[in-house]
Amino acid sequence: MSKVTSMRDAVAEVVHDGDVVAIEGFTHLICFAAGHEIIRQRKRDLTLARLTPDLIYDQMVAAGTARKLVFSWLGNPGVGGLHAIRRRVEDDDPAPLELEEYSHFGMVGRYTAGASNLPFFPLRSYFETDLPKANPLIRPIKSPYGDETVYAVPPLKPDVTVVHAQRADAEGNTQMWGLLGCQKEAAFAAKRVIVVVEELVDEAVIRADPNRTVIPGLIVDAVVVEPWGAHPSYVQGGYDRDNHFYRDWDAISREAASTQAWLDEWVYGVSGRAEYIEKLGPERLASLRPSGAAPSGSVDYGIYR
Amino acid sequence: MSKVTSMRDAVAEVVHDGDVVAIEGFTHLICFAAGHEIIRQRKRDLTLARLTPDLIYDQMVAAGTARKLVFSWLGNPGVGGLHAIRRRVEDDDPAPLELEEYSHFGMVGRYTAGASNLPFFPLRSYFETDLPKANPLIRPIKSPYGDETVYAVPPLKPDVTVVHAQRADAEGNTQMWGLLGCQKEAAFAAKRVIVVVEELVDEAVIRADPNRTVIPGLIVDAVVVEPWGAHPSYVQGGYDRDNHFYRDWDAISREAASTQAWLDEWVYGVSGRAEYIEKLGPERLASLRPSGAAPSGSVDYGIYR
Amino acid sequence: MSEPRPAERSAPETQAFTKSEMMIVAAARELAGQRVCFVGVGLPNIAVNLARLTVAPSLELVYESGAFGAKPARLPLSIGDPTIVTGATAAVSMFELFSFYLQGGLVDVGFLGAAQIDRFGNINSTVIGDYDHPRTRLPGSGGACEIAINARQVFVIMRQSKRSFVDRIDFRTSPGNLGGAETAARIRREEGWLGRGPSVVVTDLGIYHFDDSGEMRLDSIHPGATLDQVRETIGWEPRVAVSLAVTPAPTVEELRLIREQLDPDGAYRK
Amino acid sequence: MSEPRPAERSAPETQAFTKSEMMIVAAARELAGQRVCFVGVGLPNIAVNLARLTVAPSLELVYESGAFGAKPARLPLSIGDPTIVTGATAAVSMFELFSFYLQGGLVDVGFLGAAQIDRFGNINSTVIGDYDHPRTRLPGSGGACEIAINARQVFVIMRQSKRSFVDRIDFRTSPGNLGGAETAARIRREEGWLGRGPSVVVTDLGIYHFDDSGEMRLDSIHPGATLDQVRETIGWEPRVAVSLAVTPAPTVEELRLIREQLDPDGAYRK
Repeated sequence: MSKVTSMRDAVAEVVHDGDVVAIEGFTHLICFAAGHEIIRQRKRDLTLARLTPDLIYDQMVAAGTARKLVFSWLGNPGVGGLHAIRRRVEDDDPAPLELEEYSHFGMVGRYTAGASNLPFFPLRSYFETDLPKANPLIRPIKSPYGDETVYAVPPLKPDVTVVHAQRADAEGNTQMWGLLGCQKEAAFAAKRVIVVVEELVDEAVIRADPNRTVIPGLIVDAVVVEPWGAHPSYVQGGYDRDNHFYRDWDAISREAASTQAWLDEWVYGVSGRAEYIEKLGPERLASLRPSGAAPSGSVDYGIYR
Repeated sequence: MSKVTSMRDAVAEVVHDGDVVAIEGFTHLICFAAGHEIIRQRKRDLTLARLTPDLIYDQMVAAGTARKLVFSWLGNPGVGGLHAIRRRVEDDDPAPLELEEYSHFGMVGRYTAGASNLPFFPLRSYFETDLPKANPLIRPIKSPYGDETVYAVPPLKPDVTVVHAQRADAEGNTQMWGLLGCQKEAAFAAKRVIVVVEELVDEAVIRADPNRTVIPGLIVDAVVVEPWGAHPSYVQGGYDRDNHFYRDWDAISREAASTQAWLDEWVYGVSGRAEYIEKLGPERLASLRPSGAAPSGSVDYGIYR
Repeated sequence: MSEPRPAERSAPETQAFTKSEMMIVAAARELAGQRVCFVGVGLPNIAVNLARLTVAPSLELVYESGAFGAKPARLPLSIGDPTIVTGATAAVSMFELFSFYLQGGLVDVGFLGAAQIDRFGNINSTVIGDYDHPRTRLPGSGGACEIAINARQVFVIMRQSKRSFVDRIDFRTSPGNLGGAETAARIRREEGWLGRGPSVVVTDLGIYHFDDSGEMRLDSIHPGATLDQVRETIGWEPRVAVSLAVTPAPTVEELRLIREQLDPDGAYRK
Repeated sequence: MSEPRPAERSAPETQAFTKSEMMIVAAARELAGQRVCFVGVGLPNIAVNLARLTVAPSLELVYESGAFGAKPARLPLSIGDPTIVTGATAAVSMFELFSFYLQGGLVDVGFLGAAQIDRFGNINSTVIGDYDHPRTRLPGSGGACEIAINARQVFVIMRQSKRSFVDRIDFRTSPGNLGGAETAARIRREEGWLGRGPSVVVTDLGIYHFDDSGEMRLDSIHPGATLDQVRETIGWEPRVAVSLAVTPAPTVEELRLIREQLDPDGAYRK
């Protein structure tokens, strides 16, 4: 059964006001297209979960979609801070933003516990730090073997996880390569999953390489085909990270007014990703293409009758 | 630095009497070649860990290498019991064999805890069963969130893990496809790792598809090139499971004498895997080849300069 | 209630069939409407594959060995076999399979065999006799323990005998309805199990479901089987449905699939 | 101990260089002989890549984003970038990277930057001011908390200033030598940490190691820097090695690699 739909319909049907939403992807495969559609549909009171809120959550926070962030690293990697988020955290401008903070491994553990239906996930972190004081959900747990105590984090089960990937079939069987982040765990942990892909492929393409499958269609609610849907994030083998935009955002987002102007032009002012990409222009896109191919090579699974 | 060596040298240097040894692989990629070399070198007092002891541990137990099994399923899949092991367990014939028993997920959790340096691994199993009574190392653990209690298993850190795979480079960077079992976890959990491969490949082959790498050379001590080293187990894309042998073993192993005769002929009586394969004969080998190729296809990682 | 007469049991056009074939067919039919099934070694393997070819074409097969959405081109002897990977939707590590698929609650039916079962569907696949000095050492849990706890429901397929359908199992490997439905429901709730426990037991003589008390009840008897045979091969007085049905005999197509496609060597159907 | 004179500090044949270049070069050299290094965002990223091209050709780079054995063809702005995957030995999930590589004890050096550090190498990268009402909200831990605990040793690279080298950090994100070496050693042992804690801090003015008391000690001062500058940019009276060395100036080759290959846009070396 095909689950292919438009980004507009997917977001309208799958994302609800007040949801816990995770648009995951560690620098790679961050679905800006879904974030922008959530902004356009003026979703409200979302709790946004991500290891690295990155520009997409800065934009979603600036647009007023969120009341809370669950995260582990709040920055523009290699550039600086996230100014829209900082305005809300440091100055309550225009409203306070609730923060629930972990470390990277803590967030990974939370998704893993969520995906595994475990009541907690244990890890060797947080010892002798102020993090358990800042977040009382980080709790010590004693090993049943010997005296050792480690820390636990609670499961995170988003209402919606959005995953961007290189390809999926119409049922949502999804393959990705390059940095895998914790998309698998975040998807299995979620109640509902939207998969957004660069390319829709035949089921036979997926079944030709079952070890490459990261997310089974079984847990997918909607499949959206949205080429360049990760820009300014990137897609291994597809297009490069648009570092210029990451740097530009630092200036754009320093003032509320310029931030809103950018949202007006690039989010509210376009009907969807296709128009956004057209607006970026062919030269910008061309500059982001890899300089050559790096093929994985093929392996043989063999036919066994 | 090349770690390529012979099976004889790898086993002589890496496996010591009294070690905890895990030759992993869930039906797939079971390294019979390493097990046979351990028998030939008359290693003693081993604790053999595996989810499914399978024929290889039945043979190693029959040959007197082991004093203990750590396992979760003790059988010849689809055929019946493991008779050499049962003789020792049911009749202490010729000597008792210590058992430490979990479920599959418990064993997977044990390797995962070992690989992750965690003092325990939590799971939702064992409730209302007799397993925690049979094995007091399976212990309840209370969640620090709410009242829930789940069960814990302790880490398993083998002295040696042996992994069979389709290919590796000379440093031990190892790729496999098909059923992955828990080889990764068992290898990361181990103090020492032997990788046995069907094919030694150039580093460039590995680096062309980094997502296919299951075990990094970093944790590998020896690389052995041993085509057909998994027979009668199988290698996805390489050769089929020799189900005839699995059925034959049921008769061979029913008596101690016929078991020893088989060991004399097929293990002690050959110098190594090459001679074993020669003895099997080209017809047998040909009958195990896949009936055709099922290529995975290639994906593009892209060049980014 | 009268014994169903042999003449009523099988349509005249059906071929002769073995008890094992009837059992496999009956088990496969029970999977109609199910979505995701965890496949155990042995009889479950052939029953589930028959279901996929008949009543449940969209059934997704999960093998504990790590294959999801398998479309085996032949019936594998073991649940780990290259044919379950080639052409599958996904091949994953056992960590992922047990953590995310099974414990994560995605498996609708866990399909188990067993050495011993009691009236409440509690299962022993570990030992006959004392654990430390067993008369017979059986394979042990494998995944059966966590399947029984985490699969949404459990199907059991096994041949009846006084040694296997027993008043008291020697070792509880997989929990069923414990001492009865009420206790079991309370404990499942308190301990946060996802599974509702066993829902069907298919044997070589009939089909059992579980009544409100959590006890096995014979709802359908296979053609050729008698209630006497049923009673002679159960270690307790079995409950029998007031309106006991007769299992429809295997169809020509079901038998053809088993004999020609799934089990040409006759390993399962004898 | 006398101030090293500027004339002694750099060989006459070396080119002019910036303080950042000296810092990057000094940090890279400290990696000589190391095997596996966990690469953080920013300055660690360039220092580690320089080390790979100079003193530590067999250094394996681990990026928390999931790349192992990366051979980036360019210096990535972010620690997640397609160039760290193409041609890497392995690309794995973050679960695997943090569980098996880092927590499993395979990382020799965790390389961190920071907003604040105290004399014992405890690090703050979370907030300036009160946690609930921060004056400046910083990025937070990312992986820094678990890196400090699980990497065998920790290298820190950061510019000196009174705001960053402080008597008391506002928030402890990553534990260093806590209140001193003795306590830290006891706690690490009791709590089963794999890490031995911080071993080197490289700044724009010099190189610090940790003495027996667990406190930072200036062991080498960069050419052009003075002890006065060092004291003016530290919030405590810094310990200085009796035989204070002068850091050898960057070589022509080191500068060429930074300027032409690693940082052609000058993002790090200004």
